[in-house]
Amino acid sequence: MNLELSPSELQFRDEVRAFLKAELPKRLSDKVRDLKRLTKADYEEWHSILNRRGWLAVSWPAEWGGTGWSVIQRYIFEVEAAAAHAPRVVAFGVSMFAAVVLRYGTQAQKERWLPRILDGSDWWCQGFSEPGAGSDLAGLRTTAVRDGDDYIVNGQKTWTTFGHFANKIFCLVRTDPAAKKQEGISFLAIDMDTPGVELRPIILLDGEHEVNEVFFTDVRVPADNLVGEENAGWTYAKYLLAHERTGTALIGESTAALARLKAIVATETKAGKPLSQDPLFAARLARVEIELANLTTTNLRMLIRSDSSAASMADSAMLKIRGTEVRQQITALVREAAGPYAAPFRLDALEEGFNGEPVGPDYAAAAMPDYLNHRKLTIYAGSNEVQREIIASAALELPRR
Amino acid sequence: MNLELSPSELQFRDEVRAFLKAELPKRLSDKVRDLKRLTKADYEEWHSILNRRGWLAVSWPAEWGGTGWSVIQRYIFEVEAAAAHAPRVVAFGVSMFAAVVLRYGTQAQKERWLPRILDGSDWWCQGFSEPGAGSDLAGLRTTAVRDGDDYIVNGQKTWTTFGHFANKIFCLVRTDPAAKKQEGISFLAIDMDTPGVELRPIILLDGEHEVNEVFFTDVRVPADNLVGEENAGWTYAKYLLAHERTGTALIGESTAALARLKAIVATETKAGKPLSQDPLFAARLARVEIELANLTTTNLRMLIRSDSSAASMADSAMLKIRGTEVRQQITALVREAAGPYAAPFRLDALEEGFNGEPVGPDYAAAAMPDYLNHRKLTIYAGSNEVQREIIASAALELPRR
Amino acid sequence: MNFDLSEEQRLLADSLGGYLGKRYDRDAGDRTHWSALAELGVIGAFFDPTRGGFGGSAFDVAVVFEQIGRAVAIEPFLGTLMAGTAMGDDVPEALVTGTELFAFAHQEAALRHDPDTVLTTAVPDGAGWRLTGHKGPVRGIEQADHIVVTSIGPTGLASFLVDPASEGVSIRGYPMIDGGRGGELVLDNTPARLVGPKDGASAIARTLMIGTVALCWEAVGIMDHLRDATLDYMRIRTQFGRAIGSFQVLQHRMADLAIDIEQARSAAINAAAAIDAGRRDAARVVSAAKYTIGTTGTRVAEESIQIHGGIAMTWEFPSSLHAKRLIQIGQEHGDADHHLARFVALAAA
Amino acid sequence: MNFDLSEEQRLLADSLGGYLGKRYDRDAGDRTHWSALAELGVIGAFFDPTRGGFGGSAFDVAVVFEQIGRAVAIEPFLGTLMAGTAMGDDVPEALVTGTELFAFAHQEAALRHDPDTVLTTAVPDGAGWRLTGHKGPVRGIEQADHIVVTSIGPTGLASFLVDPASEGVSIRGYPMIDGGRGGELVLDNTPARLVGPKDGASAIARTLMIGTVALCWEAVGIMDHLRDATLDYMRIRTQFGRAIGSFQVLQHRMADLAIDIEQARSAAINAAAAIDAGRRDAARVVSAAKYTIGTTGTRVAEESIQIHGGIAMTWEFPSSLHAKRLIQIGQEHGDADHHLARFVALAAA
Repeated sequence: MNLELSPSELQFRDEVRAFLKAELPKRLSDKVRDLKRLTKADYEEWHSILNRRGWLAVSWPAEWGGTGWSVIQRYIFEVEAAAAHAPRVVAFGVSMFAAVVLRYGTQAQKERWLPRILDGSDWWCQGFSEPGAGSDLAGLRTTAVRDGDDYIVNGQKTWTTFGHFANKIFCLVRTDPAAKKQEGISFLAIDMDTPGVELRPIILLDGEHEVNEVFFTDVRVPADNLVGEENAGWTYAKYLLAHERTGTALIGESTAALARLKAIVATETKAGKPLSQDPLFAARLARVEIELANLTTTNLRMLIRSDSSAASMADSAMLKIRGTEVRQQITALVREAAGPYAAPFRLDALEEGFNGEPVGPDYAAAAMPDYLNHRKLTIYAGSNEVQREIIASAALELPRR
Repeated sequence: MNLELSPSELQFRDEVRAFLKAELPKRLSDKVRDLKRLTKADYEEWHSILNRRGWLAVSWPAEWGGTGWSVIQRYIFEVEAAAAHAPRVVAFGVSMFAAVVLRYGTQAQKERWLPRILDGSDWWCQGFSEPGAGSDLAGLRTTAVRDGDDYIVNGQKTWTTFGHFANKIFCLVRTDPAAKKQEGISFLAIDMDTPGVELRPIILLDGEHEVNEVFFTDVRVPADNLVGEENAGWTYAKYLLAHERTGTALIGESTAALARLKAIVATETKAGKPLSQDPLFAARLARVEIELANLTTTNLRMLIRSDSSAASMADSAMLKIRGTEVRQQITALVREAAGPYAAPFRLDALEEGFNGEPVGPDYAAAAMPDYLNHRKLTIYAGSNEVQREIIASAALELPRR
Repeated sequence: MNFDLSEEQRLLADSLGGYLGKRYDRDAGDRTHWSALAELGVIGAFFDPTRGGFGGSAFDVAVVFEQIGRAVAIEPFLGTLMAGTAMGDDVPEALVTGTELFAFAHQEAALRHDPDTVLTTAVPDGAGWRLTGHKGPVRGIEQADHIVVTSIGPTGLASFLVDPASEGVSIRGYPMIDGGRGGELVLDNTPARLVGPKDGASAIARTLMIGTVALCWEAVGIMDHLRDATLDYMRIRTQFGRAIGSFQVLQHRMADLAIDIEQARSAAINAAAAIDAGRRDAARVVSAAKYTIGTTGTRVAEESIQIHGGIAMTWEFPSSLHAKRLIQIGQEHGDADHHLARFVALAAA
Repeated sequence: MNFDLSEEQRLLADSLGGYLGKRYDRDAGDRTHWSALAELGVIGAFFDPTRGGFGGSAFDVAVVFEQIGRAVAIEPFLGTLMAGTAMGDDVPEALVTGTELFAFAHQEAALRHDPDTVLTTAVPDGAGWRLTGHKGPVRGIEQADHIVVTSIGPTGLASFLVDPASEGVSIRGYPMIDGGRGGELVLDNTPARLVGPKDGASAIARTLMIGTVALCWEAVGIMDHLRDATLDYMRIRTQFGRAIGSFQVLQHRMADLAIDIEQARSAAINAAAAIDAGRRDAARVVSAAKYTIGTTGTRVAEESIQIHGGIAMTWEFPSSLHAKRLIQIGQEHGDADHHLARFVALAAA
């Protein structure tokens, strides 16, 4: 056993670092570092830079323009990109939708959709959750009724992240209302500009417009937008959720956020000394740092075993739970560091090019919004409660009843 | 609102203090303070002293020799007695069995049993739990079959505390095997010296003989040992468990144990300073101290409202959960204070009159056994999981399904 | 020993609760609600009869702030309480009647984690004083007709009254995450009048103590609201074909939370009782309460968001302000770490 | 990066696990098991070939102690590892072959919370030394043929070899709560021989580090056992007409515990890897691991007792020794508080 990178992995890391140094625009990394709000154009710019280098589709096979990287390479890239304050790669098209199309789509669908993801022609969003179907995703009620060569879609999706940036949405829809819950669901791709699709913004508790409701009223969708078989969509959704684990534990993001937190509390003071030297704060900081160091290794162990064996749902669930907990704890410590200055609510200060005088320390404006926004981590993508159910049945093999 | 004792309560407290100072034998209080193991004779001695003063039966009506105290008086007595290191009053006879007899027993039963509890002629123990019925108490299987003027009892009880000191046992037995779980249970008093009753010790993980198994083989019990109505025993058991709340939160015991812990860590050192000044240990000690101070008030609030309204099962459950958690945390901090010297396992040092040289600090021999022994608190008398169920249904009114 | 409210306290709680629940509009933006609340006796409850009020005990303050918490009302209750307390016998009638608004400027911009320390200086200037310093965030500073500012003068800490229109006063306002507005107050050789008792430092310590107890009770009111709102939601929201409140795991978490909330109320009772009884360890008991409120409050807010799920992540979520306010209370007037360390330090003293 | 055991390590783990699981009897009371274990290569794994072994990496030690943990074996593994490591090139063949028993006496009776500090003194006496001090508790002290004692000499900390039969040695033995025996060692001007590398302090620091990592891996083995035993019990024990393992609340608690145990294993991997890679921050990584083991271990032990219920309270409970040993490991070689503070202090360095 050893945790050292091999010479070839070290070389790869240096390559990644050199790329980031040369190609990541300072304007973007400054915004990410300072937790400013990114625009659609910001994400597109970064996607396009990655695509030029051939590094956008880290989990696709090389024949479709993917990197063909090992999980360790993907992990190295994730950590280095986060450390350099690169914008996140928005996952909905390049990792989520593409994973399902690559595995279950027809050749024609691959040719039709995959290149447009890479070159930025399509921005995909996800239509899974519904107002009545959150943790109980299979309880969804949006229907798609076959009518000649089309489906007619009616219903409502919610929590659609970046729906206002997207021109395409992949949805779970109910195609057999008589079947048992999980068995009547299909996986359908829909153009957002089809008549009858309506998008309404949801403002989050931190004041940000990030997610949306999407309404479907008699929306006519060509049947060749169906991915895989009719009524088999639940299988594809499960595949999608378990498929992409490199990022589940949020190691890159948390590592970068922890470094930022440490810089903050080295200058923030209490009783004339750095807050980082207050014994109780230092202990809480250390606990998170240790938990993250442990999780980094847990993540690698699980990634490597997934490389050589079937991906385990329970491993993903463990990484999701602890990864989101650690990430949230870091945002909470930043909020605490800001103390009374977490209260002023200055959305303008989170925009690029804000020139006003900061209120309190410069990190303070983002502290509370960032903390509040990250409460979503333990709720979405299968709440942590649902993840514990998965662990109990899949790993611990505890009886249902 | 105020938390001050009234003049009459203050006078009562002084009376209690004076009594304890005059009447509590130093030999006993030394043993209790040093966590030595008490013998049957020790308990009997203290019961008899209390009885002489008329203070043994704190919850009985005066006509049967009880004190007639208010809940505040009972609370004051509990705290003062614990602070003075008085032995606990063993509850099985004087508070548990007596409560049921006083409420549901016949006049003849009261006359037959109550005086003998006060004068020490009878030592009662409890036969509720069975190997297959722990948290699920109503799952008990010991049977009592009517045969003329007798019942014939067969089955097994377990976790019978001080069964080896007792000459009587009150049992829950199944008298109607056809009825629904809770509905076929009766409350039966049994002489331990009846043929067919057999007692076997259980040694606890700290090496102590405190609990027992009790086996019943064709034990013939006179039918007038039945308390209340046949098949109504579950009601009496619930009454018994909810009835006596003054001590549920263990305030007296925990307050005395916390004082002892503070004395220990004022002398135990780390890096040349008292352990009590180590910032992390001090913080953990402070958290327990604050929790206990809060609980003291929670306890009083709930006691006073139970005085004026029907006792709430949920209040009892809350006091049981938090009280046992606090008590356990104190034992854990003592164990941690002993550090490496919690490891030597010296049962001899827990006996009265041990004259050997101590190993490590003088409190160390009891530290680990006391910690281990107190793990029972969250398991017995309705595990804390069962208590949370009670809160969820009784106080939070959450749906069953 | 007595855990009942007095008849007057119960009446005040009822009428205040009724007003805030039914007639109050947090977005009114003028002084109509403040006048109405003053008439209900909210401000009068903060002060004893010698100062124009009819209350003045810590439990009188508690009764008011518990109701404020339930409604997350944003009127200048805390500034009024603290400004008035700091001024002692100098408290003006216009404060007690609610006809003029007061802010209390104590927290310093540079000392975010030292709630008891002040750098602002006061130098004598003829019959008056001149103040220089930077206070922030100060709640209600833009609306205030008068500002009570804590400063270090030649004889130590004291309170000073500042007219916001004076020279050398600059105020920069902003909205607050938990509702209402606050601002930065910069004083540059600003004229001021010394107010309050001769021993300014003890008066300010008392003021901070009663202000902290007020925050604790505000938090108690918020926690009760969040518990009840979460339980209500658990009874109606269904997932997997059943009410989420029927899931054992959520039941047990809510049971533990309910105990924590009872304990937090007890902590707040202890603090108010210690002040009213003039106990020598009152400061330590207040720190115990603020520590308890800080840790429990954050847990209550986070659990109520988690159990509500996605809906709690939205701006529209009816309890959103409760959750934000509760979290922020945890890190004002010293956070849980601060008060835990203070509890330890005061034991040694 | 590689998380696989070597072929040799896997074989050793298998044969050791098999032996401890099937043939080992903790109450044998003689040296037959020790000889057999030595023949399996258990001691050889602790040392590199220059010292008569075939291993010597931290992961070789880890493999052995994980199996020891599963079986809560009480043979003098740790004393042998630490005594041998402290002696460096002086390690005697009789130690590596298991023909003679060694104890490592470092922890001092008066310094229960300072695992790195020593008061025992060594003064020169002709070609040898004389030691005076009080060590305790020392595991396996009664059985030891030789004792390696850490002491402060004129040039600082160093290791000394003591013959238990020498003058001025007094030993008081006792059973340990977690199995096996230990004792107090009092040295009064006892003759001794200096052993180990010239820089005794670094050798001892290395010894404490590897000993701590060994404890961490022992804990990992115990935790795996307790998790599995608890899960097994949850599948068969019924209450309220169903397996207790079907109760959601216990399922979620076990899920969290399972994550904690994965994290504890990762912490132990990090520590061993840091030592083997000669990382400069190895001591800090070891403290992170011991902190993790300390907190998680106690939780695992307490939860396994709670979920087993009454049966876990008995002397006969098959996992009782596992639980006790795990809790005690948490407070040996420095408890969780100690290592958390050390982790913080070493960051600053």
